[in-house]
Amino acid sequence: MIETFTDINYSFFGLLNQGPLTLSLFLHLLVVLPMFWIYFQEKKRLESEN
Amino acid sequence: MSRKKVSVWSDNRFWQRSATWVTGFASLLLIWLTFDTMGQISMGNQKDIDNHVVKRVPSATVINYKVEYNMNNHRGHEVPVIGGDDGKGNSLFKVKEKFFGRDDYSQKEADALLHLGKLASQAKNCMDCHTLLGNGAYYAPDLTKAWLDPAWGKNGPMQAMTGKSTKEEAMAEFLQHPGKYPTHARMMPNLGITPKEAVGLVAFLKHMATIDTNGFPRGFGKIKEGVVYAKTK
Amino acid sequence: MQRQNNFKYESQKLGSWYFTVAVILFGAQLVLGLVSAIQFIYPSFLYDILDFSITRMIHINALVVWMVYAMIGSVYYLLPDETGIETVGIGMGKLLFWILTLAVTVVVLVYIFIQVGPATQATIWLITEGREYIEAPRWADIGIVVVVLGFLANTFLTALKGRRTGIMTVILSDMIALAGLYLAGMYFTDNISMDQYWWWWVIHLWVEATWEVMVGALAAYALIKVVDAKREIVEMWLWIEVAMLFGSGILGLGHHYFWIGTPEYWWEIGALFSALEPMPLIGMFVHVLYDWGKEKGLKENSGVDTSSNNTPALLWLISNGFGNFLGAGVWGFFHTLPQVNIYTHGTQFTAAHGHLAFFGAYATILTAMFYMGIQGKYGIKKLRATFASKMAIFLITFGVLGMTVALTIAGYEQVLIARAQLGATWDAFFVAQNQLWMSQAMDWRLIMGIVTTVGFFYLVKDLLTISKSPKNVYK
Amino acid sequence: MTEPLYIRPIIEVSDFLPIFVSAALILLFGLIYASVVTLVKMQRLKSIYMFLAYFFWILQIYCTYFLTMKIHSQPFTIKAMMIAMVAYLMVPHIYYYLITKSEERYED
Repeated sequence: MIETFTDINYSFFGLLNQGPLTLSLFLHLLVVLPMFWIYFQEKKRLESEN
Repeated sequence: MSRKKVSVWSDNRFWQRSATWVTGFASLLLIWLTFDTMGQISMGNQKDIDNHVVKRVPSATVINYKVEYNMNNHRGHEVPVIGGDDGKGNSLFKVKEKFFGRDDYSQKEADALLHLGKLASQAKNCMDCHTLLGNGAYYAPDLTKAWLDPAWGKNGPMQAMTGKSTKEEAMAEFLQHPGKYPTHARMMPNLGITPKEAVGLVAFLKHMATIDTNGFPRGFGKIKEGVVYAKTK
Repeated sequence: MQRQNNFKYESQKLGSWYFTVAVILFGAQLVLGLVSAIQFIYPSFLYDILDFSITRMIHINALVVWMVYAMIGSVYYLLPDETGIETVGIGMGKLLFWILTLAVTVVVLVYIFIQVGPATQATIWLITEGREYIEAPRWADIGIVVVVLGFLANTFLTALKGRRTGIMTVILSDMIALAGLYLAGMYFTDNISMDQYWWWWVIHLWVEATWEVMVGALAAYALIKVVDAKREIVEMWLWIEVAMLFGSGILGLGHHYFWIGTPEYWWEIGALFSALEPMPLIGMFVHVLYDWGKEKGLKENSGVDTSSNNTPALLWLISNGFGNFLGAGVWGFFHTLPQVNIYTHGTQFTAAHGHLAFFGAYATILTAMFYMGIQGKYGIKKLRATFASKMAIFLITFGVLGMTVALTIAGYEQVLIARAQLGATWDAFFVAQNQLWMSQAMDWRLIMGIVTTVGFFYLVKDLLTISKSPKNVYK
Repeated sequence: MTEPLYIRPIIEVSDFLPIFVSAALILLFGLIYASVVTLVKMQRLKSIYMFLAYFFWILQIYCTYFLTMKIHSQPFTIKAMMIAMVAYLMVPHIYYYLITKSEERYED
């Protein structure tokens, strides 16, 4: 499943790009995962309010 | 503390914070990616050519070399090949080619030519009719690989029309007096391009053809029927 | 009937000045667009007098500038409404308006009468920068930045002093990004790949990120005003939209980095993030659909007049929901994946997408803002669509859709013949241009452009006269 | 010599039209699906129309599958796209859930 590296220059993102969708799955995870943390923090705040 | 039912999903603050996070983080990622890309698309110099280092945007001194656009087995698409092909689509950086009678432009001279050409391309608004690297207007042909276009080559009609014996002279001549060489009803306007600027522009075009565009445009000049000279039709 | 200026705030008056210039520039855009369209069919038309490169440049520059004018006008218009106070530096705001308008006039005159210059830095500074969409010479760039900084200072000081709503917060942060990004377009380099890399920072991050968010904020304001939507709900949606628009739009920039010399990893980033770009558009559509339907239902149930208090604005707002989705979403998506884009990049497909997306996403909402300006100016309680309003919306929408379809057909033919079959050479280009499918598409594009322009005349007539028509106005 | 590897597969000339049409339909069906769900939930349409909504969703999946096949996506990418389409099943419901939740909270 891991493809050969075809780009000219090696780089962090280039290496992540070797499998199908690996790079975008990685970036999406980085963006979305912390939203869970925000969710639980806000939940706690709302519960303790009033 | 008693747990009560709360709705985080309908909470304004939750979405405000999420929006801030997503925006900020996506921007940071973009900046990171930009630094990475900047390093990869910075322009090379003659030393890179001497050391056979492949650059996405090679040195301006590529005007001293023969340039092709061939299938590269490793990259999986066509790439610019500079100074001869090793048979697998890799540049040999050896074979020279005269550019306006010379093949020994120094780094400084080549840089100055490219600078003049790039300036001219902006001063004359090339992008508002042509596309460069596929961006611009769609009124006139794409110039990304114009240097390699068979129409300008040895037996091409464009070169024959201008009565010049080399590609670069033909291009320079055409650029200076496009009104004199009508090829189609749609003609290039006379933009007051001076002989010097024309040389710069041709250097700019030759250099642009050596930029590694990840295989765009596909099959450029490689498809036999792609060269259907208007006259023979 | 008595027509007096009912603006409670000077800021709204200033907003209406911006709207006026925006409408004039909109007209200029259409006229120059028609000339360019004629040149596609009769290439000798104005050859060596006003060439395609010039007419097309003014066509797209007028587009960008009228939209920026209308956005600034909208912000000045809603600023006192949102903050509850007069804009702080209103005197400076007016001065900046005249400076900006003067600068735009000079730039256009130079475009028309000087056109091109020698290959020197002086040309870049004084005549044109020759970079599509942001051709404005550098002196004007600096002027624009100064004016925008003044505008930002104005809005910030006002927002800090007055009430701070969610809509204002979004607009303010968005305006900073919008102004800051413009700086990326003022940079000269001999490296064309680098040049294009930063050029897209302005073009893409404006059009597919900051402008879209601006539209989201304006739509939120309009929903509150026109259909009485609840502020908290609208603002919550605005935040969701901001998260989705920026979340997909910022890295969606990657779809412009497939073929300009940039590394291969942009293929995947560009493909996936731009595939997500339609998601917020669907969200916006569902939200507008819901709000519109709900308010209508509520009014029907309680037996009150079901018409909104500004029907023309509402109609344009609804056409925004459809237009944004179709133009930016559908027409963007079908040629964005790199597998396909290698064939479609730089063909008339892009022109088709550009026409429908700029219209659907921006022209619609900004026209709605014009109508809200009229409503505010004459203190009209209920503004109803006149015959001219309906003709305007019908003809403009129909015309733009028609142009889009024509250009799509032209682009499709170009992809097949010039790209897939003939390999993108000069000959390939002209073979494709000379096909009947292309030339007839260009005829249709011109006809539909004329339809659009007729619609525009109806729009101008309507904007000038709607407040005088007693039948359509309830004080 | 072996066939050269093409990272971006060559697309058959006859495949372009189906590709463009199916890509446009993915979004259109997606929009119709979302609108019908919203209208049904708003009780502007009878709930029987939910079948219609899901029908459009199935059409959308088919178009996605068709498109990924036509552009020669890798098997893994096709699977991931199918999962994404199943996730899209939730999207209009989530949108509507958000609308009603915020309604409950702010509308009195």
